[in-house]
Amino acid sequence: MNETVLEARNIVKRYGHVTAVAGADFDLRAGEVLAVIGDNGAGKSSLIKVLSGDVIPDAGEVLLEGQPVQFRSPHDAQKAGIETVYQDLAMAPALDIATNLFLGREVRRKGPLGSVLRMLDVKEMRSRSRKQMDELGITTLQSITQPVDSLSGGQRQTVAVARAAAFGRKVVIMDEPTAALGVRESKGVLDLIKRISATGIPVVLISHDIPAVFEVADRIHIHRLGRRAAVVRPQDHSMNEVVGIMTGALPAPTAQNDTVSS
Amino acid sequence: MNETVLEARNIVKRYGHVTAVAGADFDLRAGEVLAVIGDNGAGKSSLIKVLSGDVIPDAGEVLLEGQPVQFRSPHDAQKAGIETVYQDLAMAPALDIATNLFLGREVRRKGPLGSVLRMLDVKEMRSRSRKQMDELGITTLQSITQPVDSLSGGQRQTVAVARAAAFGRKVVIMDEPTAALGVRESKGVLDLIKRISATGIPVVLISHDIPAVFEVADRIHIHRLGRRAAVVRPQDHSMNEVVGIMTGALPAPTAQNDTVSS
Amino acid sequence: TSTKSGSATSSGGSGGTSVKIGLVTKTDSNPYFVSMRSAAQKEASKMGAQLVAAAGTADGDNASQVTAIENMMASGVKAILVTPNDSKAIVPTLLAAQQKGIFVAALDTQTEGNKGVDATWATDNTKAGVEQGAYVKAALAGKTPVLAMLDLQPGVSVGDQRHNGFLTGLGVPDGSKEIAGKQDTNGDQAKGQTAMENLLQKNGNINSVYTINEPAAIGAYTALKNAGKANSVVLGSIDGGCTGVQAVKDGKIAATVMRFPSKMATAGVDAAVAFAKNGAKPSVPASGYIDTGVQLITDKPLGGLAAKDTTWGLQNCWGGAS
Amino acid sequence: MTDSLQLAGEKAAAVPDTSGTRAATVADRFFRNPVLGPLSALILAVVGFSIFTQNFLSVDNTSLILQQSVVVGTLALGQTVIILTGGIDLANGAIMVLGTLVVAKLASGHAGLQIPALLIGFVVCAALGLISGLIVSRLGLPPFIVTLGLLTILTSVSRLYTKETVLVDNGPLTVLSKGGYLFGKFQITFGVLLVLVSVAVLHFALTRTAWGRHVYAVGNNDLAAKRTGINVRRVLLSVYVLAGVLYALAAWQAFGRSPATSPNAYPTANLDTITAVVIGGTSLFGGRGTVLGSYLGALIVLVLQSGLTQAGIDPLYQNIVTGVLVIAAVALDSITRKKAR
Amino acid sequence: MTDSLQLAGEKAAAVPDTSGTRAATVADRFFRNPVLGPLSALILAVVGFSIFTQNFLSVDNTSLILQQSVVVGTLALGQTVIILTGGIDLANGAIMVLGTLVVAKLASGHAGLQIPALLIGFVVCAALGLISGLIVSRLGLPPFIVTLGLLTILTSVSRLYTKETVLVDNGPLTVLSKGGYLFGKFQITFGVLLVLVSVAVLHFALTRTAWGRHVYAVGNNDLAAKRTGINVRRVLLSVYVLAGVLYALAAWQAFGRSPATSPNAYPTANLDTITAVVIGGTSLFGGRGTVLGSYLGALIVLVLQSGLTQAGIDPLYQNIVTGVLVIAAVALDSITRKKAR
Ligand SMILES: Nc1ncnc2c1ncn2[C@@H]1O[C@H](COP(=O)(O)OP(=O)(O)OP(=O)(O)O)[C@@H](O)[C@H]1O
Ligand SMILES: Nc1ncnc2c1ncn2[C@@H]1O[C@H](COP(=O)(O)OP(=O)(O)OP(=O)(O)O)[C@@H](O)[C@H]1O
Ligand SMILES: [Mg+2]
Ligand SMILES: [Mg+2]
Repeated sequence: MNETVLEARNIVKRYGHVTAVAGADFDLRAGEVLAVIGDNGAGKSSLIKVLSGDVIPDAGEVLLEGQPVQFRSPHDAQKAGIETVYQDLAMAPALDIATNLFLGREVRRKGPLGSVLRMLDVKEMRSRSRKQMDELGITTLQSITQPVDSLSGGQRQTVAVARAAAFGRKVVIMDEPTAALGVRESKGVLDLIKRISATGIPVVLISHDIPAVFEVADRIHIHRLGRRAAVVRPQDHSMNEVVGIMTGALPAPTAQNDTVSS
Repeated sequence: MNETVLEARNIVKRYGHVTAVAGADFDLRAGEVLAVIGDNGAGKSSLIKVLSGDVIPDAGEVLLEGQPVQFRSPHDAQKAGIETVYQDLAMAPALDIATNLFLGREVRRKGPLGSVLRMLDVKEMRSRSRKQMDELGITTLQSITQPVDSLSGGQRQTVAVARAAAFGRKVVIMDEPTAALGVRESKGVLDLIKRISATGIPVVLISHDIPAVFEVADRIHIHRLGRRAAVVRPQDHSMNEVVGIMTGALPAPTAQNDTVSS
Repeated sequence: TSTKSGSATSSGGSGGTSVKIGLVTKTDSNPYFVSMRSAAQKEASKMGAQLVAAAGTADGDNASQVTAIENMMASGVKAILVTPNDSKAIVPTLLAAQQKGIFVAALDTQTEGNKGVDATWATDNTKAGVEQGAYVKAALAGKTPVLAMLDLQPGVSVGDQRHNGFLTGLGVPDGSKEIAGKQDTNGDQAKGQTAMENLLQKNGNINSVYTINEPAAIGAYTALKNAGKANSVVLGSIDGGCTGVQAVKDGKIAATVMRFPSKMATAGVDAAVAFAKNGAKPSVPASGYIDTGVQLITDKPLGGLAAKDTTWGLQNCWGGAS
Repeated sequence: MTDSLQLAGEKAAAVPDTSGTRAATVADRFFRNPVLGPLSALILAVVGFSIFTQNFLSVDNTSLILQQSVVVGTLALGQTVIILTGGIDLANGAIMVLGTLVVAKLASGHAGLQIPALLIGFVVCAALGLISGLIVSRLGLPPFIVTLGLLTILTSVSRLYTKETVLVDNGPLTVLSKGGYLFGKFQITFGVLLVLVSVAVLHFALTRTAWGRHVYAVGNNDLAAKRTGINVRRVLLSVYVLAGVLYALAAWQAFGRSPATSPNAYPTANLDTITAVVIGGTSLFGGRGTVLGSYLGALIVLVLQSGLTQAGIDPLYQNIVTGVLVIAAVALDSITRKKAR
Repeated sequence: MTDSLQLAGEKAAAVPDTSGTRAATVADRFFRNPVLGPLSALILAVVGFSIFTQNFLSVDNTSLILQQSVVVGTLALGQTVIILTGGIDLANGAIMVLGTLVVAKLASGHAGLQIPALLIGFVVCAALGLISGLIVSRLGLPPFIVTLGLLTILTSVSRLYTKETVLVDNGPLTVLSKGGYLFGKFQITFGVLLVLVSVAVLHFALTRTAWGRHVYAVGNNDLAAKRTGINVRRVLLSVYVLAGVLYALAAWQAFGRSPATSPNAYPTANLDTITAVVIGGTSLFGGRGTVLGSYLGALIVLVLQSGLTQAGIDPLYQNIVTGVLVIAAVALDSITRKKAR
């Protein structure tokens, strides 16, 4: 299973005089877990915001299953089946967990209440949210009706992850999904990622946690100064090498199998 | 150097029916690095918010150098020399890096311009900010005048850390300061923490990064279900034991030297 | 005030060939002033003059009219007609205009002591109030009045003059117990209705109502009708707008006192043009102003009060037609 | 993420904890209910006036106040939905008034025309809502200026469209003034029923449908809303159009109150409705509030008016008291909120 | 963290990049300057009217418009500072008017009393600012309601204090109407100088002092401000008191415009100033904006008035045009902002 699902060529994104992405390439293959790593400010989030339609690039093209696509808003990307966990979690602070988890995909009541009055099945959404949070190892949650801005950092992040996991159809992108998570909770998310990719849906994982990356990633996209410096396989390189490439201490390996150096 | 600098007894904090802190104790000794670890939602942030005056506890007392203190606002705590990095970084999104870094402690111009017109020395503040960001290993920062909400996650976190480090006099509290940081940048912060404690200022480090904790911590405060489950020394325990205690898989060690079990 | 300095020296370079006349009304969208403007507009074009119109923001607000007058002087008008929002405060500005050799006339409302103007065409609002009061008194036919007063808003001269005039006409002093209650309506229909409803709740025996203008009266009528008191209560008003007169015709309002904005406008424009042509100024009677008069309108004339019927009223009313 | 809430000068109202004991939860529900503040303010006012004036609490007076609430109450609903998205509408009164004028003019003549005229009125108001909605959502201009501009424009347009007061004959247009008696005594008009139903329906739509949650989400954090895939523009548009429809409803209600309308009618509707909304506990920063609260807010103001009139206080002093009491009402609200945490 | 900005319906205006090339930076500075929008709107309006009317751009007219700007311009400064903290002031006109009345009454009689009277006026206005400041900062009530209440109260108080119009004699109180000529031709009054100085001073205080940054921080995210150790309450208080002082200044300016004052003066000052502030590019959600922009906003409105009057358009049509142009002005602003990114 090696066909490319999501691809980006030569993406450029500038903010005023700040160049966040400087001609970056990207490709993601069916069913794989692709880790994206890089220094702070390397341009990882900016790149995936382009892929998820949150940011419109100044140059470059995005291809979904070989077809060029123009996402004008996250809405477009979602319709195309791309689900994203943003680094600064996109949440409505005053609304509760269930509402945020199902925002944009609310569950309606069965029967006329739902179809005619378009009434929501709050019970259902709450119990499902509760289940998903438990699955992700959040044991400390005392009330499923808390507004998300009253959640602990990790709990809030888990809500965002659960949302993406629940609704991704073609691609799931996670921007540092375990940053605020504890040991057990992180493991929960990593397992989730494996489960998702096992179902054939590829996952893009942005992370600074190199050991975790080596644990789950099939390939590692090393991002540096707004570009893709290299793509490597965990089994071909040691963590130190990878970190070296990432920080620029080591040169990017060229001509290596499926590595694209820029 | 074993005298206690900051101490808390039996802190309780409820939000409606959610009990965030359930009778937690805490003590911090001069010049030490005290790590606070615990599951997501264990109550770590709530506890330190009490210590930093951001939250007023429903019960319990806080003692600074033996003297009971009532912080009614972070302002009070800061006057007492306690500097905090909050988990959801406290920043004015539209203001630039330098402004945020020096917010509340702006630098005035030399001479009458400063003393009479109370004019700010913007140049000075900018160059100092730039220096501090560099020191913390943020190499990707392209413009020091960016509003912080345009910074990358890691860059923003670094601003917050730099602020606390620069102004802490008695105690520095950091709530997951490396969560969004890359490998190199995290190292920068850990070194900073060591430097600070070396100057005799104790540091409280909340973190989910157990290896890092074992690297820098003199003692580890293990928080569980709103309480302090145990305080251990890294050299007495393995990481797995500590994680075991934290998650409740292992019982909290009792009667052990300076461990307070609740 | 200098007459000979004449229009030649008027400020800001004269605008075009035809004479430029400025009209500053109290507010822009009040029908009374809309019809005054259109009357002035008609007359001006008839006399081959150019009318520049502007308005203040609200009754009582001087600053907006000062600005308007300044802008007109800047645009080089030869004459300014103004309906003062603040009879006293506007005077210095008008004097300044006269200094520049501009002909100034007040319409509808006198300036204090008729200062700062070359002539005034106005209604005696007190007199208007008196006539309404007198009619209500007659209509009560000896019954002691239980009076509800729907006022304009505190501290606006027109409102106070009509209010006091009415009480004089009715023959009860302010603050006496015959007055069941007062409310401010800002001359607004909905507020008039709410006020009337609340007053009726306060005192069910109300048998006479003073209203500052016809919208307030129509609001009051609705309240009375809903309370089933439309016929048992005497409702008087002031203005002479066409809907007001129609309301009298329909028996909703017992009587109203008509004023004549278009008369004022026409006369004012004529005088302004005359002055621009040959510096002539109208002769002002001892009273200090030319009274364009008020006219009691009712279909049930009472107590020998000089009244005209609504047919006449509808021919001479303002607002609707213009 | 917390700043919008903080900006609104209020902490995130915590929410009942379903994991708590049943009783506790009920108590919570009660204390955390956002309507508690305005409700208690209203009750306090009513009690106060019933003590200090005769027949304030008479059935007549009560039903009267309800009747007085129909127009501003309905307008306030539209205002609330817009404010919930972080917007504001200064043109609501102007839109309604133009609506009444269009309807009255078209219907003048014979009653058969009234219903078509009314329908056209709804179209006009909805269209005007659509216009501000388009400018706000597409060009992203501040609603304050957009609606202020619309206000100035419409005031003149109405005046140019018709010079003077217009009357409508009895018929479908005035049917809302009719009604029946509850318990033989308590008069209730169709208008009152309609406004209560409107409140209920809107409350349902905002709290029990996806659309409602999206409205709150957009007001809460529209970037987040956009990122969760909500079509923010569409939501905004729907809100302004809905508001327009509600203003048309208010126009109909206005005929129920009085068959006469004029271009100068309801000059202070915008301020009155915003006041009601804020007294009702809705944040002007969007994202938090209830339509029920807004309606209670409208009632509070009317109760003060009626009560102070009956107390026979001079209008000048009435204003002073009103000012104080309005502030007090909101203070009460913020106190109950504090209690809730 | 981004939602308050997003709510304000505008993205965080990126800021010049000092690391860029010199030229580039200058260009940036220019394009990212928040005043660019209102400024170009103003210039466009002036150019437009100079083309379509005779003697609009005459020196007389220009200096006249500057004179007309002094009162609303000064009030708008106070309004801006309050709005920057996320507040709003509906009572500014009322405070100023009460100020003028107090001063005029006390000074009536002989000119020697004028200066003491003026000082007392400053105290009164500052005290009123203090009151709303205390209620807003201590009780945390929404500024909209607090100042609305204050407005209703003060309007009545003024009317109880004096029924009719009061005049002041020439003297220190009216000195702002005096002035000299630039280049022999261009008349400039002390009032105009004073308002320009006020703008400059306030601009300095907001952009170059710690206090100014704290004002922005509080408006931006008051929780964060609190956590960085800023005394949010004190900042809020200082802002409302400062606003009060500015309103007193406006009262003095008012005497420079006209020696007469009355309880009914400046009824729409609050709306006028908010309009100026918003046209000036300040966000009603706080945290972003400039006083310079607000003053330009005030000028824009006056230019429209003056120009349209001189064009000899009937007031009703004037309103329509004004409405359209005001929206256009703000649209221009948001376009230049977009350009800037
Ligand atoms: N809206 C913006 N305006 C200006 N500069 C921006 C904006 N967004 C991002 N940047 C800049 O672009 C660069 C890349 O940012 P980005 O968030 O993509 O980095 P990142 O790789 O995700 O870093 P991190 O690992 O810390 O999240 C940074 O230097 C950042 O300051
Ligand atoms: N304002 C609040 N309202 C209601 N519940 C709250 C509030 N703040 C915190 N809580 C709850 O208190 C508990 C402790 O939260 P806290 O943020 O202290 O956890 P934490 O140990 O910091 O977790 P993390 O490691 O994820 O940051 C959580 O269950 C959280 O949901
Ligand atoms: Mg990132
Ligand atoms: Mg935490």
